[in-house]
Amino acid sequence: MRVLYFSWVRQKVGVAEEEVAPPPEVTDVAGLMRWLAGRSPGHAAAFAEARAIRAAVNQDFATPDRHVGPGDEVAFFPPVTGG
Amino acid sequence: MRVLYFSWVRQKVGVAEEEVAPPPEVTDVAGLMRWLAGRSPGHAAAFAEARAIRAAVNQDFATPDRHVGPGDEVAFFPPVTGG
Amino acid sequence: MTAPRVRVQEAPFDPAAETAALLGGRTDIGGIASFLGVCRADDGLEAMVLEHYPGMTERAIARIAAEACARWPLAGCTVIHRHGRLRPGEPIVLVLTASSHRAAALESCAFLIDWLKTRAPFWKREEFASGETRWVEAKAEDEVSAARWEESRPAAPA
Amino acid sequence: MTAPRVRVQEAPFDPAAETAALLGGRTDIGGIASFLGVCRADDGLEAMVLEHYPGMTERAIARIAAEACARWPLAGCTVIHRHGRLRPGEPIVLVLTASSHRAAALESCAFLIDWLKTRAPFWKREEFASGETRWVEAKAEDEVSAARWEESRPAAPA
Repeated sequence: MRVLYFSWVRQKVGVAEEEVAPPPEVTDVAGLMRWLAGRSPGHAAAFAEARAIRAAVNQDFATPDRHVGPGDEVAFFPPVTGG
Repeated sequence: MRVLYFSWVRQKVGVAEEEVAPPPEVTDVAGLMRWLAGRSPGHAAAFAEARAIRAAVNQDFATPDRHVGPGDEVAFFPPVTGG
Repeated sequence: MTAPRVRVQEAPFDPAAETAALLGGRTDIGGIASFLGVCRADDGLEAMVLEHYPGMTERAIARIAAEACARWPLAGCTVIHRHGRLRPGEPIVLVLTASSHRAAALESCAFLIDWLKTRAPFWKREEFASGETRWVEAKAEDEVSAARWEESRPAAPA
Repeated sequence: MTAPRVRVQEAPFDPAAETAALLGGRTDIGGIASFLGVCRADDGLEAMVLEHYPGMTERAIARIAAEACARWPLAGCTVIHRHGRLRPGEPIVLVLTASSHRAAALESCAFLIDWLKTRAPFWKREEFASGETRWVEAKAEDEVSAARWEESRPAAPA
Protein backbone atom coordinates (compact mmCIF):
# COMPACT_ATOMS: atom_id res chain seq x y z
CA MET A 1 0.00 0.00 0.00
CA ARG A 2 1.31 3.40 -0.99
CA VAL A 3 0.68 6.23 1.46
CA LEU A 4 1.13 9.92 0.57
CA TYR A 5 1.22 12.94 2.86
CA PHE A 6 0.64 16.60 1.99
CA SER A 7 1.03 20.00 3.64
CA TRP A 8 1.67 19.96 7.42
CA VAL A 9 0.82 16.24 7.60
CA ARG A 10 3.83 15.63 5.34
CA GLN A 11 5.99 17.97 7.42
CA LYS A 12 5.08 16.22 10.68
CA VAL A 13 5.46 12.69 9.33
CA GLY A 14 8.78 13.69 7.77
CA VAL A 15 8.35 11.96 4.40
CA ALA A 16 6.16 12.70 1.38
CA GLU A 17 5.31 9.08 0.71
CA GLU A 18 6.04 5.56 1.88
CA GLU A 19 5.19 1.94 1.11
CA VAL A 20 3.51 0.25 4.06
CA ALA A 21 2.11 -3.21 4.75
CA PRO A 22 -0.44 -2.88 7.57
CA PRO A 23 -1.72 -6.05 9.28
CA PRO A 24 -4.96 -7.63 8.01
CA GLU A 25 -7.06 -6.08 10.80
CA VAL A 26 -6.49 -2.65 9.21
CA THR A 27 -9.41 -2.53 6.78
CA ASP A 28 -10.51 1.12 6.59
CA VAL A 29 -9.14 4.67 6.53
CA ALA A 30 -9.73 5.22 10.26
CA GLY A 31 -7.93 1.98 11.14
CA LEU A 32 -5.05 2.87 8.86
CA MET A 33 -4.68 6.25 10.57
CA ARG A 34 -4.51 4.60 14.00
CA TRP A 35 -1.95 2.09 12.77
CA LEU A 36 0.20 4.73 11.02
CA ALA A 37 0.20 6.84 14.22
CA GLY A 38 2.23 4.09 15.90
CA ARG A 39 5.02 4.06 13.35
CA SER A 40 7.09 7.00 14.68
CA PRO A 41 6.82 10.10 16.88
CA GLY A 42 6.39 12.12 13.66
CA HIS A 43 3.46 9.94 12.58
CA ALA A 44 2.00 10.21 16.07
CA ALA A 45 2.21 14.02 15.96
CA ALA A 46 0.68 14.14 12.47
CA PHE A 47 -2.28 11.91 13.37
CA ALA A 48 -2.83 13.30 16.90
CA GLU A 49 -5.76 15.36 15.67
CA ALA A 50 -7.49 12.86 13.42
CA ARG A 51 -10.47 15.22 12.91
CA ALA A 52 -8.20 17.81 11.27
CA ILE A 53 -7.11 15.33 8.59
CA ARG A 54 -8.80 14.42 5.31
CA ALA A 55 -8.08 11.33 3.23
CA ALA A 56 -8.22 10.18 -0.36
CA VAL A 57 -8.19 6.59 -1.59
CA ASN A 58 -7.01 6.08 -5.14
CA GLN A 59 -7.24 9.85 -5.68
CA ASP A 60 -10.86 10.22 -4.59
CA PHE A 61 -11.86 11.89 -1.34
CA ALA A 62 -12.71 9.20 1.21
CA THR A 63 -14.55 9.06 4.54
CA PRO A 64 -13.01 7.29 7.60
CA ASP A 65 -15.08 4.15 6.96
CA ARG A 66 -13.78 3.78 3.39
CA HIS A 67 -12.25 0.32 2.85
CA VAL A 68 -8.51 0.17 2.13
CA GLY A 69 -6.47 -2.78 0.87
CA PRO A 70 -2.96 -3.74 -0.25
CA GLY A 71 -3.04 -2.25 -3.77
CA ASP A 72 -4.50 1.11 -2.78
CA GLU A 73 -2.95 4.58 -2.91
CA VAL A 74 -4.02 6.39 0.25
CA ALA A 75 -3.31 10.09 0.88
CA PHE A 76 -3.63 12.15 4.08
CA PHE A 77 -3.79 15.93 4.16
CA PRO A 78 -5.48 18.90 5.86
CA PRO A 79 -8.73 20.23 4.35
CA VAL A 80 -7.88 21.62 0.92
CA THR A 81 -7.56 25.40 0.71
CA GLY A 82 -8.13 25.79 -3.01
CA GLY A 83 -5.76 27.52 -5.37
CA MET B 1 -28.75 73.84 -34.05
CA ARG B 2 -26.80 70.80 -35.08
CA VAL B 3 -28.84 67.70 -35.90
CA LEU B 4 -27.31 64.23 -36.26
CA TYR B 5 -28.85 61.05 -37.65
CA PHE B 6 -27.80 57.45 -37.12
CA SER B 7 -28.58 54.01 -38.52
CA TRP B 8 -31.67 53.83 -40.78
CA VAL B 9 -32.74 57.31 -39.76
CA ARG B 10 -29.52 58.59 -41.35
CA GLN B 11 -30.06 56.43 -44.43
CA LYS B 12 -33.61 57.71 -44.93
CA VAL B 13 -32.77 61.38 -44.31
CA GLY B 14 -29.80 61.03 -46.66
CA VAL B 15 -27.26 62.96 -44.57
CA ALA B 16 -25.41 62.16 -41.35
CA GLU B 17 -25.74 65.68 -39.94
CA GLU B 18 -26.96 69.14 -40.77
CA GLU B 19 -27.19 72.63 -39.34
CA VAL B 20 -30.79 73.79 -39.02
CA ALA B 21 -32.52 76.92 -37.77
CA PRO B 22 -36.08 75.95 -36.80
CA PRO B 23 -38.63 78.72 -36.12
CA PRO B 24 -39.16 79.89 -32.53
CA GLU B 25 -42.31 77.79 -32.09
CA VAL B 26 -40.13 74.64 -32.19
CA THR B 27 -39.25 74.30 -28.51
CA ASP B 28 -39.01 70.58 -27.80
CA VAL B 29 -37.84 67.28 -29.32
CA ALA B 30 -41.33 66.32 -30.54
CA GLY B 31 -41.80 69.70 -32.23
CA LEU B 32 -38.39 69.47 -33.83
CA MET B 33 -39.23 66.04 -35.26
CA ARG B 34 -42.46 67.38 -36.81
CA TRP B 35 -40.63 70.39 -38.26
CA LEU B 36 -37.75 68.26 -39.65
CA ALA B 37 -40.27 65.89 -41.29
CA GLY B 38 -41.28 68.76 -43.59
CA ARG B 39 -37.81 69.46 -44.90
CA SER B 40 -37.63 66.76 -47.62
CA PRO B 41 -39.26 63.48 -48.67
CA GLY B 42 -36.30 61.69 -47.03
CA HIS B 43 -36.93 63.49 -43.74
CA ALA B 44 -40.63 62.69 -44.04
CA ALA B 45 -39.88 59.00 -44.56
CA ALA B 46 -37.44 58.94 -41.63
CA PHE B 47 -39.85 60.59 -39.20
CA ALA B 48 -43.01 58.85 -40.43
CA GLU B 49 -42.89 56.48 -37.48
CA ALA B 50 -42.02 58.86 -34.69
CA ARG B 51 -42.53 56.15 -32.05
CA ALA B 52 -39.70 54.08 -33.56
CA ILE B 53 -37.21 56.92 -33.07
CA ARG B 54 -35.18 57.86 -30.03
CA ALA B 55 -33.46 61.18 -29.43
CA ALA B 56 -30.52 62.63 -27.56
CA VAL B 57 -29.94 66.27 -26.70
CA ASN B 58 -26.35 67.26 -26.10
CA GLN B 59 -25.42 63.57 -26.01
CA ASP B 60 -27.91 62.58 -23.33
CA PHE B 61 -30.97 60.47 -24.05
CA ALA B 62 -34.01 62.78 -24.20
CA THR B 63 -37.81 62.33 -24.07
CA PRO B 64 -40.09 64.02 -26.64
CA ASP B 65 -40.89 66.86 -24.21
CA ARG B 66 -37.20 67.74 -23.72
CA HIS B 67 -36.57 71.43 -24.49
CA VAL B 68 -34.33 72.21 -27.47
CA GLY B 69 -32.75 75.53 -28.43
CA PRO B 70 -30.37 77.11 -30.96
CA GLY B 71 -27.06 75.94 -29.43
CA ASP B 72 -28.08 72.33 -28.90
CA GLU B 73 -26.77 69.16 -30.54
CA VAL B 74 -29.78 66.94 -31.21
CA ALA B 75 -29.51 63.36 -32.48
CA PHE B 76 -32.15 60.98 -33.83
CA PHE B 77 -31.74 57.22 -34.09
CA PRO B 78 -33.55 53.90 -33.64
CA PRO B 79 -33.42 52.23 -30.20
CA VAL B 80 -29.81 51.29 -29.54
CA THR B 81 -28.92 47.64 -30.09
CA GLY B 82 -25.81 47.53 -27.94
CA GLY B 83 -22.43 46.37 -29.14
CA MET C 1 -8.46 52.93 -7.60
CA THR C 2 -7.35 53.92 -11.10
CA ALA C 3 -9.87 55.78 -13.26
CA PRO C 4 -11.64 53.50 -15.75
CA ARG C 5 -10.00 53.28 -19.16
CA VAL C 6 -12.61 53.59 -21.93
CA ARG C 7 -11.95 53.55 -25.65
CA VAL C 8 -14.15 53.26 -28.75
CA GLN C 9 -12.01 52.53 -31.78
CA GLU C 10 -12.01 50.93 -35.20
CA ALA C 11 -8.61 49.25 -34.74
CA PRO C 12 -8.14 45.84 -33.09
CA PHE C 13 -7.05 45.75 -29.45
CA ASP C 14 -4.57 43.64 -27.51
CA PRO C 15 -6.12 41.96 -24.43
CA ALA C 16 -2.72 40.87 -23.09
CA ALA C 17 -1.34 44.42 -23.20
CA GLU C 18 -4.51 45.79 -21.59
CA THR C 19 -4.34 43.18 -18.83
CA ALA C 20 -0.68 44.00 -18.17
CA ALA C 21 -1.52 47.72 -18.06
CA LEU C 22 -4.30 47.06 -15.53
CA LEU C 23 -2.04 44.94 -13.32
CA GLY C 24 0.78 47.47 -13.75
CA GLY C 25 3.06 45.79 -11.23
CA ARG C 26 0.45 46.11 -8.48
CA THR C 27 0.36 43.46 -5.78
CA ASP C 28 -3.06 44.27 -4.30
CA ILE C 29 -5.02 42.75 -7.19
CA GLY C 30 -6.27 39.22 -6.54
CA GLY C 31 -7.85 38.70 -9.91
CA ILE C 32 -8.92 40.12 -13.23
CA ALA C 33 -12.23 39.05 -14.73
CA SER C 34 -12.66 39.62 -18.42
CA PHE C 35 -15.09 39.19 -21.22
CA LEU C 36 -14.02 39.21 -24.85
CA GLY C 37 -16.96 39.58 -27.22
CA VAL C 38 -16.48 38.05 -30.65
CA CYS C 39 -18.44 38.46 -33.91
CA ARG C 40 -20.41 35.27 -34.65
CA ALA C 41 -21.20 33.97 -38.14
CA ASP C 42 -24.92 33.39 -37.49
CA ASP C 43 -27.08 32.57 -40.52
CA GLY C 44 -24.40 33.15 -43.12
CA LEU C 45 -23.34 36.52 -41.72
CA GLU C 46 -20.55 38.03 -43.81
CA ALA C 47 -19.88 41.10 -41.68
CA MET C 48 -21.34 43.18 -38.85
CA VAL C 49 -21.16 46.95 -39.19
CA LEU C 50 -21.24 48.78 -35.86
CA GLU C 51 -22.20 52.44 -35.96
CA HIS C 52 -21.68 54.63 -32.91
CA TYR C 53 -22.29 58.23 -31.88
CA PRO C 54 -18.80 59.68 -31.44
CA GLY C 55 -18.72 61.50 -28.14
CA MET C 56 -21.98 60.19 -26.73
CA THR C 57 -20.98 56.53 -26.95
CA GLU C 58 -17.71 57.11 -25.10
CA ARG C 59 -19.45 59.26 -22.48
CA ALA C 60 -22.15 56.64 -21.92
CA ILE C 61 -19.58 53.86 -21.50
CA ALA C 62 -17.45 56.00 -19.17
CA ARG C 63 -20.55 56.67 -17.06
CA ILE C 64 -21.41 52.98 -16.68
CA ALA C 65 -17.76 52.13 -15.95
CA ALA C 66 -17.75 54.75 -13.19
CA GLU C 67 -20.97 53.23 -11.85
CA ALA C 68 -19.34 49.78 -11.75
CA CYS C 69 -16.40 51.25 -9.83
CA ALA C 70 -18.85 52.80 -7.35
CA ARG C 71 -20.88 49.60 -6.86
CA TRP C 72 -17.96 47.18 -6.50
CA PRO C 73 -14.54 47.62 -4.86
CA LEU C 74 -12.48 47.63 -8.05
CA ALA C 75 -8.77 48.32 -8.38
CA GLY C 76 -9.40 49.29 -11.99
CA CYS C 77 -11.44 48.56 -15.08
CA THR C 78 -10.97 48.77 -18.84
CA VAL C 79 -13.60 48.82 -21.58
CA ILE C 80 -12.63 48.84 -25.25
CA HIS C 81 -15.31 48.66 -27.93
CA ARG C 82 -14.71 48.54 -31.64
CA HIS C 83 -16.87 50.13 -34.33
CA GLY C 84 -16.91 49.80 -38.10
CA ARG C 85 -17.01 46.66 -40.20
CA LEU C 86 -16.22 43.45 -38.31
CA ARG C 87 -15.95 39.95 -39.74
CA PRO C 88 -16.98 36.71 -37.98
CA GLY C 89 -14.29 35.58 -35.54
CA GLU C 90 -13.08 39.12 -34.92
CA PRO C 91 -13.06 40.47 -31.34
CA ILE C 92 -15.56 43.33 -30.86
CA VAL C 93 -15.41 44.27 -27.20
CA LEU C 94 -13.16 43.75 -24.19
CA VAL C 95 -14.12 44.27 -20.57
CA LEU C 96 -11.52 43.87 -17.82
CA THR C 97 -12.25 44.35 -14.13
CA ALA C 98 -9.60 44.03 -11.44
CA SER C 99 -10.23 43.62 -7.75
CA SER C 100 -8.64 42.23 -4.64
CA HIS C 101 -11.57 39.78 -4.44
CA ARG C 102 -12.91 37.63 -7.21
CA ALA C 103 -16.63 38.17 -6.63
CA ALA C 104 -16.31 41.93 -7.21
CA ALA C 105 -14.34 41.39 -10.41
CA LEU C 106 -16.70 38.71 -11.76
CA GLU C 107 -19.93 40.53 -10.95
CA SER C 108 -18.82 43.92 -12.25
CA CYS C 109 -17.54 42.32 -15.47
CA ALA C 110 -20.94 40.66 -16.05
CA PHE C 111 -22.70 43.94 -15.21
CA LEU C 112 -20.63 45.88 -17.74
CA ILE C 113 -20.92 43.41 -20.60
CA ASP C 114 -24.68 43.05 -20.06
CA TRP C 115 -25.03 46.81 -20.34
CA LEU C 116 -22.67 47.10 -23.32
CA LYS C 117 -24.40 44.34 -25.28
CA THR C 118 -27.86 45.82 -24.74
CA ARG C 119 -27.80 49.51 -23.87
CA ALA C 120 -24.61 51.03 -25.23
CA PRO C 121 -25.26 53.55 -28.02
CA PHE C 122 -24.39 51.35 -30.99
CA TRP C 123 -26.43 50.38 -34.02
CA LYS C 124 -25.67 47.14 -35.82
CA ARG C 125 -26.11 46.37 -39.49
CA GLU C 126 -25.70 42.78 -40.64
CA GLU C 127 -24.33 42.02 -44.09
CA PHE C 128 -25.00 38.54 -45.50
CA ALA C 129 -23.25 36.51 -48.15
CA SER C 130 -26.44 36.85 -50.23
CA GLY C 131 -25.82 40.59 -50.48
CA GLU C 132 -28.77 41.33 -48.20
CA THR C 133 -28.21 43.78 -45.36
CA ARG C 134 -30.43 44.61 -42.39
CA TRP C 135 -30.35 46.78 -39.31
CA VAL C 136 -30.53 44.72 -36.14
CA GLU C 137 -33.50 45.60 -33.93
CA ALA C 138 -33.25 46.05 -30.16
CA LYS C 139 -34.21 42.83 -28.38
CA ALA C 140 -36.65 42.71 -25.49
CA GLU C 141 -34.81 39.77 -23.88
CA ASP C 142 -31.61 41.77 -23.64
CA GLU C 143 -33.47 44.41 -21.68
CA VAL C 144 -34.30 41.75 -19.07
CA SER C 145 -30.64 40.76 -18.75
CA ALA C 146 -29.52 44.35 -18.20
CA ALA C 147 -32.49 45.18 -15.98
CA ARG C 148 -31.65 42.55 -13.36
CA TRP C 149 -28.73 44.72 -12.26
CA GLU C 150 -31.16 47.46 -11.29
CA GLU C 151 -32.95 45.25 -8.79
CA SER C 152 -29.97 43.59 -7.15
CA ARG C 153 -27.21 45.18 -5.19
CA PRO C 154 -23.83 43.49 -5.21
CA ALA C 155 -22.99 41.13 -2.36
CA ALA C 156 -20.92 42.71 0.40
CA PRO C 157 -17.22 42.40 -0.45
CA ALA C 158 -15.68 39.30 1.17
CA MET D 1 -17.80 21.11 -28.08
CA THR D 2 -14.06 20.66 -27.59
CA ALA D 3 -12.96 18.64 -24.54
CA PRO D 4 -11.86 20.87 -21.64
CA ARG D 5 -8.16 21.65 -21.53
CA VAL D 6 -6.78 21.21 -18.00
CA ARG D 7 -3.19 21.69 -16.90
CA VAL D 8 -1.44 21.94 -13.52
CA GLN D 9 2.06 23.25 -13.97
CA GLU D 10 4.86 25.15 -12.28
CA ALA D 11 5.67 27.27 -15.33
CA PRO D 12 3.90 30.55 -16.19
CA PHE D 13 1.13 30.45 -18.80
CA ASP D 14 0.17 32.73 -21.69
CA PRO D 15 -3.49 33.86 -21.54
CA ALA D 16 -3.36 35.31 -25.07
CA ALA D 17 -2.12 32.04 -26.58
CA GLU D 18 -4.74 30.06 -24.61
CA THR D 19 -7.50 32.40 -25.77
CA ALA D 20 -6.38 32.08 -29.40
CA ALA D 21 -6.28 28.28 -29.05
CA LEU D 22 -9.82 28.28 -27.67
CA LEU D 23 -11.12 30.51 -30.46
CA GLY D 24 -9.13 28.49 -33.01
CA GLY D 25 -10.63 30.25 -36.02
CA ARG D 26 -14.17 29.28 -34.98
CA THR D 27 -17.00 31.64 -35.87
CA ASP D 28 -19.69 30.18 -33.57
CA ILE D 29 -18.20 31.65 -30.38
CA GLY D 30 -19.86 34.87 -29.22
CA GLY D 31 -17.63 35.46 -26.27
CA ILE D 32 -14.93 34.21 -23.95
CA ALA D 33 -15.19 34.89 -20.24
CA SER D 34 -12.02 34.62 -18.26
CA PHE D 35 -10.66 34.93 -14.77
CA LEU D 36 -6.98 35.42 -14.09
CA GLY D 37 -6.09 34.85 -10.45
CA VAL D 38 -3.07 36.73 -9.19
CA CYS D 39 -0.97 36.35 -6.03
CA ARG D 40 -1.63 39.26 -3.65
CA ALA D 41 0.91 40.76 -1.25
CA ASP D 42 -1.37 40.71 1.81
CA ASP D 43 0.26 41.49 5.16
CA GLY D 44 3.83 41.55 3.90
CA LEU D 45 3.55 38.26 2.03
CA GLU D 46 6.84 37.40 0.36
CA ALA D 47 5.69 34.27 -1.48
CA MET D 48 2.86 31.75 -1.66
CA VAL D 49 3.81 28.10 -2.00
CA LEU D 50 1.10 25.96 -3.59
CA GLU D 51 1.31 22.23 -3.03
CA HIS D 52 -0.84 19.87 -5.07
CA TYR D 53 -1.47 16.13 -5.32
CA PRO D 54 -0.12 15.17 -8.76
CA GLY D 55 -2.75 13.08 -10.47
CA MET D 56 -5.63 13.76 -8.11
CA THR D 57 -5.53 17.54 -8.56
CA GLU D 58 -5.66 17.27 -12.36
CA ARG D 59 -8.43 14.66 -12.18
CA ALA D 60 -10.50 16.77 -9.81
CA ILE D 61 -10.16 19.84 -12.03
CA ALA D 62 -10.98 17.85 -15.16
CA ARG D 63 -14.09 16.52 -13.43
CA ILE D 64 -15.36 20.00 -12.50
CA ALA D 65 -14.56 21.31 -15.99
CA ALA D 66 -16.61 18.47 -17.48
CA GLU D 67 -19.43 19.36 -15.10
CA ALA D 68 -19.32 22.99 -16.27
CA CYS D 69 -19.52 21.80 -19.89
CA ALA D 70 -22.57 19.68 -18.99
CA ARG D 71 -24.35 22.48 -17.11
CA TRP D 72 -23.78 25.26 -19.63
CA PRO D 73 -23.68 25.19 -23.45
CA LEU D 74 -19.95 25.80 -23.83
CA ALA D 75 -17.94 25.71 -27.03
CA GLY D 76 -14.85 24.99 -24.94
CA CYS D 77 -13.11 25.69 -21.66
CA THR D 78 -9.54 25.91 -20.40
CA VAL D 79 -8.23 25.72 -16.83
CA ILE D 80 -4.57 26.19 -16.04
CA HIS D 81 -3.38 26.21 -12.44
CA ARG D 82 0.16 26.77 -11.28
CA HIS D 83 1.83 25.15 -8.29
CA GLY D 84 5.12 25.80 -6.52
CA ARG D 85 6.47 29.09 -5.19
CA LEU D 86 4.65 32.18 -6.45
CA ARG D 87 5.51 35.81 -5.75
CA PRO D 88 3.02 38.66 -5.32
CA GLY D 89 1.87 39.96 -8.69
CA GLU D 90 2.37 36.59 -10.39
CA PRO D 91 -0.59 34.93 -12.13
CA ILE D 92 -1.68 31.70 -10.40
CA VAL D 93 -4.73 30.46 -12.27
CA LEU D 94 -6.49 31.02 -15.59
CA VAL D 95 -10.05 30.02 -16.40
CA LEU D 96 -11.42 30.55 -19.92
CA THR D 97 -14.95 29.62 -20.99
CA ALA D 98 -16.22 30.09 -24.52
CA SER D 99 -19.85 30.05 -25.59
CA SER D 100 -22.11 31.38 -28.29
CA HIS D 101 -23.93 33.31 -25.54
CA ARG D 102 -22.38 35.50 -22.91
CA ALA D 103 -24.44 34.34 -19.92
CA ALA D 104 -23.22 30.75 -20.28
CA ALA D 105 -19.60 31.89 -20.54
CA LEU D 106 -19.84 34.28 -17.59
CA GLU D 107 -21.69 31.92 -15.25
CA SER D 108 -19.52 28.88 -15.97
CA CYS D 109 -16.36 30.95 -15.49
CA ALA D 110 -17.59 32.13 -12.07
CA PHE D 111 -18.60 28.56 -11.19
CA LEU D 112 -15.16 27.19 -12.06
CA ILE D 113 -13.13 29.85 -10.28
CA ASP D 114 -15.30 29.59 -7.15
CA TRP D 115 -14.64 25.86 -7.07
CA LEU D 116 -10.92 26.22 -7.84
CA LYS D 117 -10.35 28.86 -5.16
CA THR D 118 -12.11 26.84 -2.49
CA ARG D 119 -12.30 23.13 -3.27
CA ALA D 120 -9.47 22.25 -5.62
CA PRO D 121 -6.90 19.94 -4.02
CA PHE D 122 -4.22 22.51 -3.24
CA TRP D 123 -2.57 23.45 0.04
CA LYS D 124 -1.11 26.92 0.46
CA ARG D 125 1.82 27.97 2.59
CA GLU D 126 2.50 31.67 3.07
CA GLU D 127 6.03 32.95 3.48
CA PHE D 128 6.48 36.39 5.02
CA ALA D 129 9.30 38.90 4.84
CA SER D 130 9.82 38.30 8.58
CA GLY D 131 10.86 34.73 7.80
CA GLU D 132 7.66 33.35 9.33
CA THR D 133 5.73 30.76 7.33
CA ARG D 134 2.24 29.36 7.87
CA TRP D 135 -0.13 26.91 6.23
CA VAL D 136 -3.34 28.62 5.14
CA GLU D 137 -6.46 27.10 6.70
CA ALA D 138 -9.62 26.33 4.75
CA LYS D 139 -12.12 29.20 5.11
CA ALA D 140 -15.77 28.65 5.96
CA GLU D 141 -16.83 31.68 3.86
CA ASP D 142 -15.35 30.14 0.74
CA GLU D 143 -17.50 27.08 1.26
CA VAL D 144 -20.57 29.34 1.06
CA SER D 145 -19.42 30.82 -2.23
CA ALA D 146 -18.87 27.42 -3.81
CA ALA D 147 -22.01 25.94 -2.25
CA ARG D 148 -24.36 28.42 -3.96
CA TRP D 149 -23.75 26.60 -7.24
CA GLU D 150 -25.26 23.46 -5.78
CA GLU D 151 -28.61 25.14 -5.15
CA SER D 152 -29.00 27.07 -8.37
CA ARG D 153 -29.31 25.71 -11.86
CA PRO D 154 -28.08 27.89 -14.71
CA ALA D 155 -30.62 30.07 -16.53
CA ALA D 156 -31.91 28.56 -19.76
CA PRO D 157 -29.60 29.52 -22.62
CA ALA D 158 -30.83 32.62 -24.45
